[in-house]
Amino acid sequence: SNAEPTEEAMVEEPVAEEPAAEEPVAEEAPVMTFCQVTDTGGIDDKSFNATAWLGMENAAADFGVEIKYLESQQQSDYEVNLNAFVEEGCDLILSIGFLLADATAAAANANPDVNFAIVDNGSMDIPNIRGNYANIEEAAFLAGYLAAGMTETGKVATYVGILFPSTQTFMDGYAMGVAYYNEVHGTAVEVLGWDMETQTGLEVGNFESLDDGRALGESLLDEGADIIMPVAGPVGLGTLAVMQERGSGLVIGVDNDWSIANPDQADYILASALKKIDVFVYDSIEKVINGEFVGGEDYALTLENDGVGLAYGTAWADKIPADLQAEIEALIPQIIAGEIAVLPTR
Amino acid sequence: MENQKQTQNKPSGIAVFFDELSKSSGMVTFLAILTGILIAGLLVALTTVEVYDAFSISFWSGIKEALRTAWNTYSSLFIGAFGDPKKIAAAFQGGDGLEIRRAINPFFESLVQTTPFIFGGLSVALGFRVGLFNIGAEGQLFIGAMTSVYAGYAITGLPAYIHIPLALLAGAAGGAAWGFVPGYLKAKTGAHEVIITIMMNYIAFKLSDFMLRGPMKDPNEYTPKTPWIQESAQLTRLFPDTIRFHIGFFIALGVAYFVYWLLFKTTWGFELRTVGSNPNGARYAGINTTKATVVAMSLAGSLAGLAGANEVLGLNYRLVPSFTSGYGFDSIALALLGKNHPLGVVLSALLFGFLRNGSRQMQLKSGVPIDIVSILQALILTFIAAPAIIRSIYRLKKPDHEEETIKVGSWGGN
Amino acid sequence: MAPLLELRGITKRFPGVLANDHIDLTLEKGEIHALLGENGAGKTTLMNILYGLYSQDEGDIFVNGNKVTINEPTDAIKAGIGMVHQHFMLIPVFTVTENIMLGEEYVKAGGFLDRKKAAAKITEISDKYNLNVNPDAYVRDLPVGTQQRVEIIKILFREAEILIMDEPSAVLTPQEVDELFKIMRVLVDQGKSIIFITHKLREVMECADRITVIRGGKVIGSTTPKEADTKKLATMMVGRDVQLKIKKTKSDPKETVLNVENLRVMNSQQHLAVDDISFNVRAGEVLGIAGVQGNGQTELVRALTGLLPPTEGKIEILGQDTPQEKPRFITELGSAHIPEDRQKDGLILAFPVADNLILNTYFHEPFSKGITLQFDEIANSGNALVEKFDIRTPSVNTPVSNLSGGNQQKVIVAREFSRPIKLLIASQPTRGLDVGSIEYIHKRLMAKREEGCAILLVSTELDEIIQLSDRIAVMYRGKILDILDAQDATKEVLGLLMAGIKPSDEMKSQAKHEEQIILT
Amino acid sequence: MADTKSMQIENKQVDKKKTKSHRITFGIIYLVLAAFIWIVFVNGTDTSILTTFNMTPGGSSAYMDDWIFPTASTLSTLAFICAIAGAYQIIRGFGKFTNGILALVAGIFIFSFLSWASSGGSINLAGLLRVTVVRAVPLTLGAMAGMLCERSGTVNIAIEGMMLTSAFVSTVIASLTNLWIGMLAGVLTGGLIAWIHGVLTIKYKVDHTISGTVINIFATGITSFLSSKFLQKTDYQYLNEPGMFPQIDIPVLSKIPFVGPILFSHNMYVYAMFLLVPFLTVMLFSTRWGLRLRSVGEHPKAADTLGINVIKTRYMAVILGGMMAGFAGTYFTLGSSGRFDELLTAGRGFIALAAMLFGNYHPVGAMGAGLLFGFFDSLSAKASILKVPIPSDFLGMMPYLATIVVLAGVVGRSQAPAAAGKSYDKESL
Ligand SMILES: Nc1ncnc2c1ncn2[C@@H]1O[C@H](COP(=O)(O)OP(=O)(O)OP(=O)(O)O)[C@@H](O)[C@H]1O
Ligand SMILES: Nc1ncnc2c1ncn2[C@@H]1O[C@H](COP(=O)(O)OP(=O)(O)OP(=O)(O)O)[C@@H](O)[C@H]1O
Ligand SMILES: [Mg+2]
Ligand SMILES: [Mg+2]
Repeated sequence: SNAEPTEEAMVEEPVAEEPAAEEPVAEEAPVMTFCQVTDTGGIDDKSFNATAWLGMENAAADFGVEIKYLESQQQSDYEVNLNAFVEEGCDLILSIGFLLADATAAAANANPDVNFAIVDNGSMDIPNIRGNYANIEEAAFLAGYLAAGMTETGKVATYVGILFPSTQTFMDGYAMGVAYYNEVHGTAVEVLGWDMETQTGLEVGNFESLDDGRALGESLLDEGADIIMPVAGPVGLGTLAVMQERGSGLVIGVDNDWSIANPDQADYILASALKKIDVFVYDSIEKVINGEFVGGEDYALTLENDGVGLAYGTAWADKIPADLQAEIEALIPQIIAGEIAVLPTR
Repeated sequence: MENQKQTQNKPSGIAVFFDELSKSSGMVTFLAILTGILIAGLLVALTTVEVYDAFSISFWSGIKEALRTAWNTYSSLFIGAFGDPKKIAAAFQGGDGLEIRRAINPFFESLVQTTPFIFGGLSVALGFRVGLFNIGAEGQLFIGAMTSVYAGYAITGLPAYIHIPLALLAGAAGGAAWGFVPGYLKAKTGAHEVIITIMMNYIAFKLSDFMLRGPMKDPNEYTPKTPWIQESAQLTRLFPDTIRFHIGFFIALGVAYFVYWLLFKTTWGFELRTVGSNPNGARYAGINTTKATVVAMSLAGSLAGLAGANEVLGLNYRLVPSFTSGYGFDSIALALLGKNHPLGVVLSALLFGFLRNGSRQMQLKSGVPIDIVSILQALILTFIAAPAIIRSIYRLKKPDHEEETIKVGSWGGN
Repeated sequence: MAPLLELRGITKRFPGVLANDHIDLTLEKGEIHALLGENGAGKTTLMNILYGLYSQDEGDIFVNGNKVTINEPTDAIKAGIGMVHQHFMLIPVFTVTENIMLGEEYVKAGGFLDRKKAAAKITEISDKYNLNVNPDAYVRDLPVGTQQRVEIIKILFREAEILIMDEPSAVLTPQEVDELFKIMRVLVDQGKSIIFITHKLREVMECADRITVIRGGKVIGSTTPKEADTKKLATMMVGRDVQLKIKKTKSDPKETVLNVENLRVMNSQQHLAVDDISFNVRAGEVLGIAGVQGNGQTELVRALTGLLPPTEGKIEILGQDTPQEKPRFITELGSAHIPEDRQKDGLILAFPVADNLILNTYFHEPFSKGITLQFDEIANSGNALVEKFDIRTPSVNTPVSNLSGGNQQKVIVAREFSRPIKLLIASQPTRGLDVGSIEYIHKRLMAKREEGCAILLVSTELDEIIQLSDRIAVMYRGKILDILDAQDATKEVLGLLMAGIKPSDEMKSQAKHEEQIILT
Repeated sequence: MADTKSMQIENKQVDKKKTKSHRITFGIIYLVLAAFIWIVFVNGTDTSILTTFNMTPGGSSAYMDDWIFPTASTLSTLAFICAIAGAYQIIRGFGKFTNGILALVAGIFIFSFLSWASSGGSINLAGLLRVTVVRAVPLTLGAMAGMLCERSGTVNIAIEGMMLTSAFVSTVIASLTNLWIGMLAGVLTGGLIAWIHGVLTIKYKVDHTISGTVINIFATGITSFLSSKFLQKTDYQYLNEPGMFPQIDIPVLSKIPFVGPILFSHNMYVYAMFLLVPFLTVMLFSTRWGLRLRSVGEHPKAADTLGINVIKTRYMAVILGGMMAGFAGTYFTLGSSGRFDELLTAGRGFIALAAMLFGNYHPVGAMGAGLLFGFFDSLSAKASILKVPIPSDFLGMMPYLATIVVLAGVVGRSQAPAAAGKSYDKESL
């Protein structure tokens, strides 16, 4: 009964003109293309999407291949984005994160001739997927040990953006490292923000709000922690900011070396627990180029193969007591050999 | 004025036609979209380094490069949204089923992307029609996805024709519950629905995180995901592989028609619209405005809940963390663009769906960040909301009677 | 010497209306010039142009013989013009002082408001002209009469020489009107000049020095009270002979339809607006409720119609207790309501005429079956009502907002009268309507009374109340001071009651005796 | 006059009747809280256990001794006080102290929760409050931005968009020049966007909500677009290094134990908030400027008849509001994190909107609402750190739930300026 707005024009195509003939593509030697599908965090997440992209960029620089990415905005985009790359004829399609596992499996099964690789998830026994997992707890363990050794207040802390298994292992390893230090040295360093027994902890609820990171940082410092490992992508930069402002406290970065990424704040970056996804990405690309790509396997990033590790902050490498450094150095082979438990027994 | 006189003197058929055309609101809408596209294209060109490089060579090569950049952007947007005409032609000549499906997939994928927008837009539009501002579609959508997924995996042994409606209903019910709370609080205590729905959004996000990690987590999975829904709960797909197009689109159209019918053809809708148009008048007419508020928010919630259900039952088949972002907020724009009319909502949902799907190719082919789509949406919406701008740019005539301007109402005073 | 103010050839068009058509008007120093015209004649428009709120399409304004351009109210204020608007321009949440000094603030160093100094000046003005206003009160708490005096002080505060008063008497009791005229005299004696707008002949005859009649946007003629005669003025104003008196038969009241006992109602600010009221209305009679606006009539009607829950007391319609907040229940009992504010309550402006005609019957057959609306039936019935009630509209699908005020009111009347009703609660049924429409609606009301409908008529127009009612109750500050038989009710007596004074019986009979035959 | 008085007295009597059921409801709530403290908090705690409240936030030199008390006995006392309050509330009611008592009981409950949560350990009370203050900053500033607009009649739901854009611009400009110029640029950006909002709503009479929505979408789009094209690229890192305003300890005041570090040892944004709240209160309610601004939001036509330029006044207010939102936006980058990242305002603009409505369009109310939200935000983090056995998701809901409860239970309808959201059309009837 009411006037009905009829907007015929609305269904009009966004481009009114006819799509003209595409300009001729220069048909030189076919350049290989490598394609990355991000999760909803996007390429600038300061976390694994960004690290993976770094691997892509390194490969592009070294091998002269073409690289592309697509950002996902929701769960239902994963499948489409993967398919879009299948149609693009990508030589390797890289999925970032366990959230993409289902879509990747589906795409791989539907396109057995296309190569896939997935970060933070196993290959799911699919022959054209190369899986990857990182024993980040090994690096986090070292970080925890270092933190426990360096704390002056007897309290160290951590918090998480959103608790996933992949972030959970960070916290577990960290807490185990602290516990091990206590065991060795008879100290009682406490971990704030993570409870190994209940597997709960301090959680931001997002991977965006630097201001939240700042507030959590303040709260933790107030409670007496002086070393904090934020497992929350860019949110941790807020904590770094508040330390710089207070002139006290130290951050342990995650994923990549924060003291290199944030040179201005290097004074407050004790170390970083590295998770070298870029290595996995680079390696996968290299394998495809050399025709050595094998699916159905998992590439593990471990202390042993240097896929994970602890990097001292550029400003702190010299200030960390030599004996502590030596202790940590000595821990590495023991962890690799499995002589020290880096995860709580569940 | 003079122009009008001239046409009166010489009433040539074509002149009259153009006169009428330039007054019609369809023309404004078309020009609004066109102008938005032009400006966004300009922005793309302005932020492309190559364009500056070309300008440093010569002015004309700069212009050419700018045009080329914009052209690339939009042609890939078009191809992404509708498919590559050449590919389609070639595929049909080739006659290979899979090739054909691949070629026409973009079009159907756009429809897939359109579907949640229809539900979401209807949700917000329904609220607006009853004078309520539902900023909470996003949260309702999360809850709807959760409840429908639960119905999808926890109930077993049902035939699809029962299980699908049941799971959809569960989604609608979940969303409705999430809409009910602000509706009830508004009606009973006067607490502003804008604040409450915003807060309910955050609570929904947290709640769904909790559910995914705890009660609803698939015990066989290491990561926080729900179990797969039963096959009987999956919205039927209409083509074999690659094309994900499923009956959700038709359900959305059906629901849009239902909302239209409800709003404009029934006594209930009469009541709701009366409350939305003039709450005092509605009270005078004996309509229970409290009930209408609660019902409307619950209905709006259920529509948003269906958006969530559609996503999980039609595409994802299970729920994972942060499974979507932004449908709720885009829906506000969409409802306004569609002038809060179900038909308008469907049309604008199509626009948004095609834009969003097209943006994939755009990102891929020309490396333009998908955020350009938001910018485009904002521009188009601005020009449609302020037709006077378009009219003055293109020197269109004023319409004979006052244009129907979009009014939202429901803030502060009333 | 040039007149103080001269308007020449003022013309103003609105979409579809020629509101002012080459109007000429002069104002001499120290005179009260009455502008007479029925509703919609264009009086307010002319004054809004003079005050800079509207801009004229043609014509010029001269002050003291000099042409002035008035584009903004500031220009008018500078030219010494002040205006009391038909709809008060006051901000309820501000104090009197704030309202008055707004735009002309007294400030201390640093831009801080000097409320004390302004209040002192307001008190001074208030005392000088005997206006009796408390500068620290909030406007929302003031009765209408006082609000008007605030408006007058606003002008005097700005030291205006020319005062425009747009229908200032509409909201006052007869006594307050007399008071106002006294104030106006004082003002004129002190050298001010006044343009006084009204459509009441009595007032013009009483206080004007000169009279100009406007009709349909044109000046019809000018005269003085001495030369004029009311009959002629009325004809000039309306354009035809008028028959203002309605023939009223002797009432024959039957059973009680509405019974109210000890009713108390709070308004939205939690003030007691209706205070222990009891009365009844019987079939076939009209009970008029007189009173100055804002004395609880609104809340009373809202309580009776179920829109506002009473705090205490009993409302019975046809022997049924009416539950709280159930307007639907009450209308279904057979009661009809013509609301005070037709645009706010009675109509959905954006809806078409047809929909408004079924606003409270849409759920009945034949307008709906089950839950689906029957559009053919709705349109048919709409067309029939449009015809029957002479509603001027292009079609039943036209939004009501496009109709004129009178026709909007007719839509409401048509809707309410087309149902079988036993009780009619009519609140200000002719507010803002022209004479023709008023005549029409009065006739319809009386016809309903003949049919045996009980009518509660709430109006601030004394003439209307006196003409139509069988009994008259006067409300003052939430109470009914007295209920009179219509033949005992004279304007003077009602006026006193409306001002809260209970006249002695002696005064009543005397006043009745003195009541003259002068119409309106 | 006499009449009015007697009427007021009667009004009060009726008021009382109406609030009787309200009174009893609150009384019962108090009793339930008392029982909760008793059953959950006291019974679960061993009598020998102590609670420690640290009264000095980390990094502060104004030292104050820890506050140590036995948990169980203190809580029992508090539960008892609550119970008494509840009983008295039911029987007699507290009259004009009702709200005060309500606040007291709420305070007791939260205090008991904290004591219980930190029993056997410690919690930094001063830190909790300090973070509360900091968290209130963007909310209060944002709420005041919305308030300036709405007091003049323009609804502004685009606070989020304005904050986000100005955060972006301030970062780039501050990186290229210095902090103050960057801040100024952010403020101007907010003003510029508000001007667009003004043109759309005041000139073109676009519905205010629509215009606001458009601006939010546009701001999200443009900042993410430019951020991913430039700020996040290593080549352009120099554009994303604005630095941060330093913390300034107010001499003497910052040395006051407990209070000093909470209130007087912050960067300039906190002080700006403390100054702007009274400043705006005075400006709005005691100056010519404020009177005119509010008149335009209440009754533009009346203001017009008194020679006030409605359009100009509205533009001015909207632009000032936008500048305020811009200032709030720069807090995120120049006051909080020292860099820009996509969507870093994370919905705070919407919460600021809530704070504005919540604070009933008054600067002091806005800050109150900001502090309340900040407090629960800060409290939920503390509770997590203290390993309160509630899932972190539920703790994270705390600020939002608290807002809903307070809004629905206590505040109810807020009184918007009468003309808010209505475009002014001079020649309309
Ligand atoms: N802003 C406006 N827009 C459109 N029409 C208007 C406007 N103002 C006045 N009119 C029309 O102009 C005519 C004259 O109106 P005006 O208000 O001047 O009458 P009036 O003589 O003051 O009547 P009343 O006694 O009812 O106050 C009417 O038809 C009215 O509807
Ligand atoms: N706001 C408005 N918008 C559109 N048209 C209007 C408006 N106000 C008045 N009109 C038109 O102007 C004309 C005069 O309106 P107005 O209400 O003044 O009538 P009127 O002369 O007072 O008649 P009535 O006696 O029926 O009230 C009507 O035809 C109406 O359609
Ligand atoms: Mg008038
Ligand atoms: Mg009229």
